[in-house]
Amino acid sequence: MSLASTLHRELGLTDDELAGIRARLEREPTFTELAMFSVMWSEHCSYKSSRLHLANLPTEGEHVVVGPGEGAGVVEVAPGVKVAWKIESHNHPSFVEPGNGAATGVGGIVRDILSMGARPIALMDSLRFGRPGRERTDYLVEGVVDGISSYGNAIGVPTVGGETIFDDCYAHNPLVNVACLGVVEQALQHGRAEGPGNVLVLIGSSTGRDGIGGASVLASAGFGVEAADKRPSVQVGDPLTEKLVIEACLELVRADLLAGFQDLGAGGICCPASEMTSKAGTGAVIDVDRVPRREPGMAPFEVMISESQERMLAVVEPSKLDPVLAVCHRWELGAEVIGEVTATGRLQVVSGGEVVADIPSTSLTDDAPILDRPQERPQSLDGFEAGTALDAPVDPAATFLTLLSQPDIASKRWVWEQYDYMIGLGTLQGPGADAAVIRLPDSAVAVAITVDGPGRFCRLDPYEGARLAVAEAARNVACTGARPVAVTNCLNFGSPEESVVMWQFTEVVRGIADACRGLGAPVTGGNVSFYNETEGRPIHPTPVIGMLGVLDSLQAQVGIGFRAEGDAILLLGATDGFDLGGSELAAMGGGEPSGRPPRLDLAAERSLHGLLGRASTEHLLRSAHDLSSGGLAVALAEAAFGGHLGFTVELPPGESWRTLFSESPSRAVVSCAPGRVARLALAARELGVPLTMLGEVGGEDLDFGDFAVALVAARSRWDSAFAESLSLKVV
Amino acid sequence: MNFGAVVDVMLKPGIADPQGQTVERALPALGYAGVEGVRVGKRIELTVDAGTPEEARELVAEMCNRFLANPVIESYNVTLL
Amino acid sequence: MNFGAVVDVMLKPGIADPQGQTVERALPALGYAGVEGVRVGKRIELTVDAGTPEEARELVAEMCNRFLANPVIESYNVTLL
Amino acid sequence: MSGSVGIVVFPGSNCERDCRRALESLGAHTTYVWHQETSLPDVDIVVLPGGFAHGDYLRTGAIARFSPVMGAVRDHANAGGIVMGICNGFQVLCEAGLLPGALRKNSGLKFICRWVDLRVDNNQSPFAARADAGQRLRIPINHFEGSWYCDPGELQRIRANDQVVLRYTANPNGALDDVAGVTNERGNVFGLMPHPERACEPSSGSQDGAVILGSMLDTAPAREHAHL
Ligand SMILES: Nc1ncnc2c1ncn2[C@@H]1O[C@H](COP(=O)(O)OP(=O)(O)O)[C@@H](O)[C@H]1O
Ligand SMILES: [Mg+2]
Repeated sequence: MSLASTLHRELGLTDDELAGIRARLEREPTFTELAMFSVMWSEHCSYKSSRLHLANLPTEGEHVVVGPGEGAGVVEVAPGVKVAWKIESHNHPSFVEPGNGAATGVGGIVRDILSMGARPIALMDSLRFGRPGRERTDYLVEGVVDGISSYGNAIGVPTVGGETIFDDCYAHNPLVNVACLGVVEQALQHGRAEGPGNVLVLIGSSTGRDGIGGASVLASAGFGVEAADKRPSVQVGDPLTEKLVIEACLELVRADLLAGFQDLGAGGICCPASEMTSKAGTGAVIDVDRVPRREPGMAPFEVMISESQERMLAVVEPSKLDPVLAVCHRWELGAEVIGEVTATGRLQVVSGGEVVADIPSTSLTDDAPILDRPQERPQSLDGFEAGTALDAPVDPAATFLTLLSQPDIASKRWVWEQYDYMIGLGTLQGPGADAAVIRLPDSAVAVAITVDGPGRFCRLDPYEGARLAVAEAARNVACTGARPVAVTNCLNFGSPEESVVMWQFTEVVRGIADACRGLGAPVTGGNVSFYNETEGRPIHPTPVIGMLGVLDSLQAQVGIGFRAEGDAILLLGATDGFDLGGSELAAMGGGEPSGRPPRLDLAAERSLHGLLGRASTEHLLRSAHDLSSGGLAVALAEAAFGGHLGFTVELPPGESWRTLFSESPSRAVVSCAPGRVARLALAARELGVPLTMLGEVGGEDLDFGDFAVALVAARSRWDSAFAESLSLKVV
Repeated sequence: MNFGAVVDVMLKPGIADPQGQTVERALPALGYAGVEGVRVGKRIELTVDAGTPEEARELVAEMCNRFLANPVIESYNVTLL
Repeated sequence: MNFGAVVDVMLKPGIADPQGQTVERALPALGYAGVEGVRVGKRIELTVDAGTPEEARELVAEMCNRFLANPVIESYNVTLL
Repeated sequence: MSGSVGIVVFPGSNCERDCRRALESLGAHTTYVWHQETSLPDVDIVVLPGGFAHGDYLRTGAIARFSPVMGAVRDHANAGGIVMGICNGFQVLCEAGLLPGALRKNSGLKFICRWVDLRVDNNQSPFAARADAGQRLRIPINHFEGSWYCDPGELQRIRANDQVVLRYTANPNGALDDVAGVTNERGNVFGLMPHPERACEPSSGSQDGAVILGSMLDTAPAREHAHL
């Protein structure tokens, strides 16, 4: 028996895949080759279970410069001004070692942005944990936030927003998704190895064993609570080197010294080497002995697939090699020629003068398996159609205050105060806003970004939940006065080998496609994270939508907080008092989510965005805040907290608690100077957006008519509840 | 009885230690040649109340496993004073 | 000749050590009574090239004075292995 | 033009761009000075910006203070030249012995990015001359190791000599005597944990940072700059 026939399974390859490898090589694979196939054909790198379905996403639009398939999507947000926008998951590493897992997650997405020739200028983190208050969960929360803080702050990229959601389905499988925005400084870069004779330069950290089979293998299988055993794959972040990599590489781009450029992440050197050559139809020879190591005795396969952090691979014309090395050395960074582009179409790995791997480049990338895995709608969903039976709260004031202190709703100041959200001087709206508003460096152009993923809705109805996710993200952007233009998405699911999970996945993709088409915001990139489960229990299907919007002028910008006493408060959009399935009010009772999620009317959503856009351009709005978790009650409270101003509202007659807590989509609460209400109402009528006068800004209370609570008391509950729910931090 | 204890927590061999590496790289510029293998870890001093030295040691080891060290990337060593 | 050395750097007595205090305060809730005087510092391991143990010790002590510890707030201790 | 400022850049500095933007908006001319330089260009003022010089590994500022440029910074200071260290720059200046004391971890053991209120306790200092005595300034902080400390005897001398220019009105990090910004004995070297460069534009909510940076620029002789 050959070596391979006993090994491939340990490396995560199936018997069929081994047969495919033999067919492509027309011989038995060497050990190094087998390792290279195992990372490149892993679920994480190859998207083998998802590719077929992702093809249904809309990817084209007037603003899109680069769609999915490159390091990051690129969007033209103003004439000649291009931004890169992308999200990635680092879920499994963050469970194994929260601080370094989250930190290296930040590092990874930042290098994706950098690979496009863009300067990273903003980060957002989308986090999910089990309910707080237990030692293990709180340890994860502290560690993940600390990891993002220590890495993001040190590399000088502000973390301008995010979301932090708690549900016990994530207790043993937290989600750490990080999005990054970058601005193309000079010229867009491409991950292509053109031009035989050009050299391959590895820039950044030395290579160790720390990342062998790290992200790719960790993210491509479920694991038990004993995940600590996966230790060899733990990577330690080095933000100093990352910062130097950013500055050196941007200088290389400015000086037009690069012919091709890609980051190293999952799959190590193997990944950019095979992707860049297969995209260009070229090949490469890599001499692994020339790769700087930090550990002795590493085998060629280890060097090829190690996922050591803070490295980039550049393709450089020989005449430009000296200047490239000089720039890197001035930034006190390692930079080493490790190989050369060839015309063979093969990726050849050499060590000690011997060829240890010789593989057609495309067989590692384009030829990776594509699976059409079985799907099955779970019958358990049938029961959810019925709707949610909720009783009227006995004491609505108490219910309201309890709602404000729920971990999902309470202020996340404890989280975002650990992040530098200001560096770069571009953060016009940071954490606490519906979407962050970022002014591009030395420019009058501003964009709005947000990440949203209502997992509970997706659990109840993945298609509808995904549509709601896109709509909520777009609405958050629209509330700042921006036009939603492009989506990046991170799809977090259980095992694709489960037919129910695969059904959830395809439903979610269908929902995203549908909503993105309907709202005119194409998908420019994303990431799929499968195998999010522990001991066979999958997480809620959790698509996280990263929405990018464009502001037509800095003056059109609107914030969430009330601004002046006496302003009118209005509700835009229609409320269905029975939209309580999967709501925060329903979840407050505990137990599994039930009921059906709200139904989204894309036309109504679009009209709302149109109205918000027009009203902000015409300066009709003093504030705008979308309605999401906790409905109108929470939105009004947050607008009051944001502006340190109370309010008095009168709700329509009937079951006012339903109006207060319903989570119908496509709504926003706005405030408006009294003299402008008529113009707003006219615009609303023209665009067909229902508008309801609610009341007035002012006073020291949150006065809902039926009940009132003091602003100060409610605010302090909301502000401190989250930190109080965590048990004490230890070291 | 009170026992003084010292816990040394270091990154496991094979786990990258950017801090140690950076210090090592900085040393020649400060005029120190020939310094190698720099690793930076934690030292924790404490006093525990226990019946016997064995019990004290066990108690501290348990605390290390639970929260003074992160067993995924760190190893620890307990010394009784 | 190569000498292994360990440098322990601790906050000076009298300087508040919030890290130690936090650990100490958290311990009872985690089920550890009777733990006191927790202090958290740094442990630095390195190898130096020197002619004699005395020289090695001196070299490391000098590095501590100049670089590895900050005399305003920290004290250090060198052990040759 | 109101002065020429050299902004020292260490590997891992990250506020140099923001400092340049703020200082230039106040009329200064700025030049970056890489830490490997052994001399300063022709500048009136030296600023050490915030960031994580050398990753803040080992201890904040511990490695940076040995950078070649620090010799020139020391000479500039010894000659009476104006030097300001912001956040990480403050930490570097303390490590280098150009400012008294040391910066410890925040008492809450968390990184803090937050707007804070400061009180100007010495408006005779060249770094706060534009302020009224006791004026409140609103400027953000952004640090993990910002809890200033020095030994009690030294604190007495510092107080007697009026070296504390800025104090927190609500101490966010456990700093001794609420110190947010302190000068050397001569008064020409200043370090502060808050980031004045983040509070200079109308869109940032407060422009109080310009009081500090503007005061500093006022010390420079008016001069015409050739455009570089
Ligand atoms: N992990 C986090 N990092 C940074 N900011 C966060 C994080 N979690 C929540 N926030 C901020 O807190 C605010 C409220 O979050 P959320 O309730 O999720 O908003 P929304 O319902 O509008 O999506 C937002 O401004 C968000 O950016
Ligand atoms: Mg919102």
